[in-house]
Amino acid sequence: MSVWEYANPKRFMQVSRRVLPLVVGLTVVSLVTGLVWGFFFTPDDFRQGSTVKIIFLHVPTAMMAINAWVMMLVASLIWLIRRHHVSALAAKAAAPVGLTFTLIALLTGAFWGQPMWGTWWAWDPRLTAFLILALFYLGYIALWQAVEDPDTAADLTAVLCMVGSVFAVLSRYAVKFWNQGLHQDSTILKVGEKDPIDVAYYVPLVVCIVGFVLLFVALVLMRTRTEIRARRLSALLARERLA
Amino acid sequence: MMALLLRDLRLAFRAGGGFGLGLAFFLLVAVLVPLGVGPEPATLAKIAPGILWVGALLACLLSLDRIFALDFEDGSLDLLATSPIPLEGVVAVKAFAHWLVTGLPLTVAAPVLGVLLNLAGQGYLWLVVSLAAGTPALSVIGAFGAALTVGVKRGGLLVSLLVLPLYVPTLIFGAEVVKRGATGAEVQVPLLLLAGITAGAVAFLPFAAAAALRVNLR
Amino acid sequence: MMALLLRDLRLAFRAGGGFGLGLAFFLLVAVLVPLGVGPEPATLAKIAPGILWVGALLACLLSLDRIFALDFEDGSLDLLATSPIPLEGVVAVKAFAHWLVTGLPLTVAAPVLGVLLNLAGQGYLWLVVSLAAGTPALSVIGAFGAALTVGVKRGGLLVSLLVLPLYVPTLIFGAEVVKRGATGAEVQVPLLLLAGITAGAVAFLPFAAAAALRVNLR
Amino acid sequence: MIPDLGRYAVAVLSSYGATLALVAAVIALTLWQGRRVKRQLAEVEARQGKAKTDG
Amino acid sequence: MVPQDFHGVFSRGMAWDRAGAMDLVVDTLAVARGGLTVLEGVSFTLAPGQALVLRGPNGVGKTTLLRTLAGLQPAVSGTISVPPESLTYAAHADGLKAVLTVEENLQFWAAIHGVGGVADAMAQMNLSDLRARRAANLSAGQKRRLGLARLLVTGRAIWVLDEPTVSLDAASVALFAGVVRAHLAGGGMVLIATHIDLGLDEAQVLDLTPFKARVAALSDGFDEAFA
Amino acid sequence: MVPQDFHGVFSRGMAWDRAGAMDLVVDTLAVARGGLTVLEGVSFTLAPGQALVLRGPNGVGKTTLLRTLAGLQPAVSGTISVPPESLTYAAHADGLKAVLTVEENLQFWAAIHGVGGVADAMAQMNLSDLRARRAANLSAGQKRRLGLARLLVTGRAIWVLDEPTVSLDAASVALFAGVVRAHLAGGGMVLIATHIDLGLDEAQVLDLTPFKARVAALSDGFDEAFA
Ligand code: HEM
Ligand SMILES: Nc1ncnc2c1ncn2[C@@H]1O[C@H](COP(=O)(O)OP(=O)(O)OP(=O)(O)O)[C@@H](O)[C@H]1O
Ligand SMILES: Nc1ncnc2c1ncn2[C@@H]1O[C@H](COP(=O)(O)OP(=O)(O)OP(=O)(O)O)[C@@H](O)[C@H]1O
Ligand SMILES: [Mg+2]
Ligand SMILES: [Mg+2]
Repeated sequence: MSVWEYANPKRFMQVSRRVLPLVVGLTVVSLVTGLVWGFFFTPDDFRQGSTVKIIFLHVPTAMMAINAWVMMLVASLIWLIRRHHVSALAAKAAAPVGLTFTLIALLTGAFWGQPMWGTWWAWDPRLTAFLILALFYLGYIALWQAVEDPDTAADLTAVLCMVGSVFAVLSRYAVKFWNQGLHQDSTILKVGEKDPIDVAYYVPLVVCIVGFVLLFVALVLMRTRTEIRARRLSALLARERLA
Repeated sequence: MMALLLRDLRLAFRAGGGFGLGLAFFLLVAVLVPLGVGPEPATLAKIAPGILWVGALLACLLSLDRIFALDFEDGSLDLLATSPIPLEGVVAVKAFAHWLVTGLPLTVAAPVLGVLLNLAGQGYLWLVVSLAAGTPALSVIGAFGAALTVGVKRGGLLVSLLVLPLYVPTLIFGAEVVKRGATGAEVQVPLLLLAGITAGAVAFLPFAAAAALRVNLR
Repeated sequence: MMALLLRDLRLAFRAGGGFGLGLAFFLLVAVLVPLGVGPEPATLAKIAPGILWVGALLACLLSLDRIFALDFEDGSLDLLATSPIPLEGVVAVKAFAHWLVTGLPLTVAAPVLGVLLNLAGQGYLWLVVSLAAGTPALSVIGAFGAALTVGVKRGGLLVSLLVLPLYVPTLIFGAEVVKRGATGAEVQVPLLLLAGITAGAVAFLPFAAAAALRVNLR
Repeated sequence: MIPDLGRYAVAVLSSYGATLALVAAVIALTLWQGRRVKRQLAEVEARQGKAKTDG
Repeated sequence: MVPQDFHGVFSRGMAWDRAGAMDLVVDTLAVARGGLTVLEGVSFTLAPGQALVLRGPNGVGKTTLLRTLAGLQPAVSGTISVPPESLTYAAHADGLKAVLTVEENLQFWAAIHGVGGVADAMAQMNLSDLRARRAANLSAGQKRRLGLARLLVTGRAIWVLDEPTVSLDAASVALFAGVVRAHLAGGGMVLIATHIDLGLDEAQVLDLTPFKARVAALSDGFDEAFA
Repeated sequence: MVPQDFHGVFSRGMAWDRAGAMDLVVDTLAVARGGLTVLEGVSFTLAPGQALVLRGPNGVGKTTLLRTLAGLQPAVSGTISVPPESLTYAAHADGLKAVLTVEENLQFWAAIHGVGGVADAMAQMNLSDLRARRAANLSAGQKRRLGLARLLVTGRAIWVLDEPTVSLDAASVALFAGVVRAHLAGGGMVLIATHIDLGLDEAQVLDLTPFKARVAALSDGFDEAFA
């Protein structure tokens, strides 16, 4: 049996129904653990004071915002090449979740930036590229909404997602080149290097990252199930009218 | 293909065809911004490169829906799709016609508007050069956006939303060329990058746009 | 008339109706300008009031062609003209619907975009107040422009050209209110003038617009 | 109960508040849409005398 | 063009004699399109319960005449006498909104004219099954039926119809003829420009060919260019 | 939908068998609109010199079938075999540019297809007098004649026409029938969807009503939603 079997809507509904409670349970456990740990049981940083607590929100959502787009890109390619409806609908389902994570990262970053950098917003390369990503999400969602026929919309948004990804990467280099930034580079993934982040933050941060990943998976599964049902609903209604 | 180019140009020059409107919009932006921002020469000189590029970009943007929408509505696009010309060729020709009608006049007229915004001395040359190198990319990217939204009635704003993020790299490098040029700094790197974007967009986007058109004609 | 208002709002909220697109465009301008101009906070703070007003104005402008053109193309306007509702009422209702769909959301969202442009502390309040007082004028003036060009296919750019000069006083006083507000100066005079423009436009322009529509339907 | 956040209380609390609000909003939207579509589908299936599918 | 009423710029510029009987009376009317008079000397009277079919080859000026009667453009000369607010016009463009459903489209026009009867109108034009379908998803003929159903919710007595049966199949044409007959029986009046046979035998027929305007030989002088 | 050729996204996604005889062969074709199959099991063959008239009530799927044959949308199943680049389509929308003259409009399509004969086409469709008139200033029927004249300058053998005689008067319909006969005599093929009688007695007639897709009983399971 190939993996593509799971792209069959019926099969997907069956499997996802069984998997979903598990995913939801794990999500709740890890998110609650991570956030409670992060909020209540971490010490203040000697430089940043209590604002370090924002890291447990900001970093996971910022990562997931980017990963969600990557997932949409993969799903779009699968739709274009293999014509699996589930994968087109999964891309559609992921976009609002990705946009929400993008907004959370923007907001928490702004709340963090006010005490740390003395400004809500700066035109730093990373921040700017991230804002542009938010625009791509908006355009993508707007295109899904504007086109009526579902297959047409799936094709068009898939093409947009592909082209958009190229330009998203380009934008990132463009803004980097345009201004050197305030925002730090990757640090968390460099455990063992000279200035690693303290374990007291590292462990709850990892729990939070896992929690947000699971939250994303759970929401996308639920939303994909809804999209599939909506397609069946419109098919049934259409047949009813024809009869 | 030549016939298509000539027809598009002819349509643009006939009454209501929109030639010169892009230019007029560009002029209006250059006039409105000082009205909104205030007249201090130093401030204006500082923001001139950016505003001129943003103005050129918006002027391009506003004429995008003419690229395919009219032909879609009156059925010409169906007929072109069943004609001997490949749809990729149709897209390329129409993007080129759009550039001739919008980008080229903007490039030529830009120095005059630079005066309104108090652009610094050496900036004028680089303004023209950067627009010449960058506006073709604006037309091609715009044609792609127009192809995506051709089925959507009065999709003007939707096109803007889809296309503007794609315009960002072109804008940044274009404005950077002018900014550096105006202060006498080295312009080679951003200019090469700008040319690279244009080359890439012209080479690949017609295919994506033709794909989108086919989906929309279905 | 209520039925017309409800229908216009419903059309705006249905797929492809364009609600929220004006907002998105406003956001895009607020993002593009810093990208073009460069990131220095002091420069941005200085131009913020002007750019925010120019952005709001362009966002209004781009949605103007939806006011009458769709109804003209599908023949609804002919039918409305022979209906019991006076054409002046049709214009007023449609301008109001346009404001609800464009001007109102812009006003509400403007403070957030002020952050991107580094608007100074007290400016936020006056930004909202000036937009609330000025955007109705933008919609009514825009409806007049749209009525003038309703016969022109894809007349988007032409409308811009006609309407932008009419927008100038609104822009100047609106931006002035924000500028003074941001620096803590007295705002009463420009604010009153702004309100005066709005009142005048709302009182008289529907008649002019209805006249233009009649000519175009002929 | 709430730990002492010092002078950054506003930043930290509003971050958590905003995050929770936005997360709650997507979850609510997802559940609401899910329920609505599920209910409509059940209605139509019942009307058409179809075996109730669920997946 | 008579210099009257600002030529229809600041008000509906019809040379209508608003007072008058219930009849539609057209007297030595001349109509123009694109600055050229296309028909002249057209006269007829339509009394309640009567139908008139306008015929004539392509380009003779049927559409122009109907638009003039509907008050959408001014007459060159002659008079039109019509009871106020009693006329409705249906042209090629149906005025349908693609994103609204069949029912919503009709409800809107019913509300505008302050009358009801949407369900009845849908039943008469055989649209009840399609009531929840969006207009975008109708076939050409179904759209046309919806456009004609609009007439029934205007509550107006005089219907002015420009090629109403375009893209209708034979069954729908018969259905429409039935609707027209019912309207006439209720004291309505119908004016139809068409090229095909509608099966409305009771209707009078007016061929417009004889009224074609002679092309006025432009002599010297510029005044004629400003008719 | 067969996963072939990127489903018409990256190339014209027709299940066309491009090699083949000069005939147009349609075999057990099923076509869909809005995700629903509207017609199925349609088969016919059209040889040079033959005409086929498609009939059927409003909404049966004539337009959908013709668009599929023209390659503008993919077939659900079945095959269409047509010689490459030999087909041209004329729909309700004429593809005319309002600001170009009659002659310029035709010249454009002639140039696109690399053939001449504009003057001849205008003469055949009785447009010579209107050659310098802009398309915006034509009446509905004159526009239609111009749209049909375009067929003559494509040089294509197979004409696929959707209600070609809408708004034409009787004389123009006869004129058009003559043009179709001449095309057939020259070895062309014509496929016409229409509700009215064109006077083309030699044409075969295919009523599409029997091919209406049975409403597939959706059982349980979600796969049917993605037919
Ligand atoms: C509006 C403002 C901000 C935005 C839009 C933003 C955006 C981002 C993005 C896009 C990432 C990258 C995630 C990834 O690559 O996977 C990130 C990571 C991060 N941000 Fe921010 N950020 C903002 C403000 C801040 C502030 C004020 C701080 C702290 C002083 C901060 C600290 C971090 C840290 C520690 C990371 C993790 C870096 C890593 O190891 O990958 N951010 N942020
Ligand atoms: N702007 C214009 N300038 C000059 N002549 C015009 C203009 N517009 C239309 N005409 C001509 O006016 C005449 C009347 O047109 P009209 O549309 O009223 O004809 P019609 O009787 O409705 O024809 P059809 O049956 O084809 O619809 C036509 O001969 C047309 O060519
Ligand atoms: N998006 C859609 N979703 C569902 N059904 C649709 C959609 N679009 C059209 N239909 C239906 O598909 C059917 C076929 O339409 P089509 O236009 O092919 O009919 P037609 O035979 O050309 O009719 P006409 O003679 O009225 O032109 C119609 O019943 C129509 O209502
Ligand atoms: Mg006519
Ligand atoms: Mg049809």
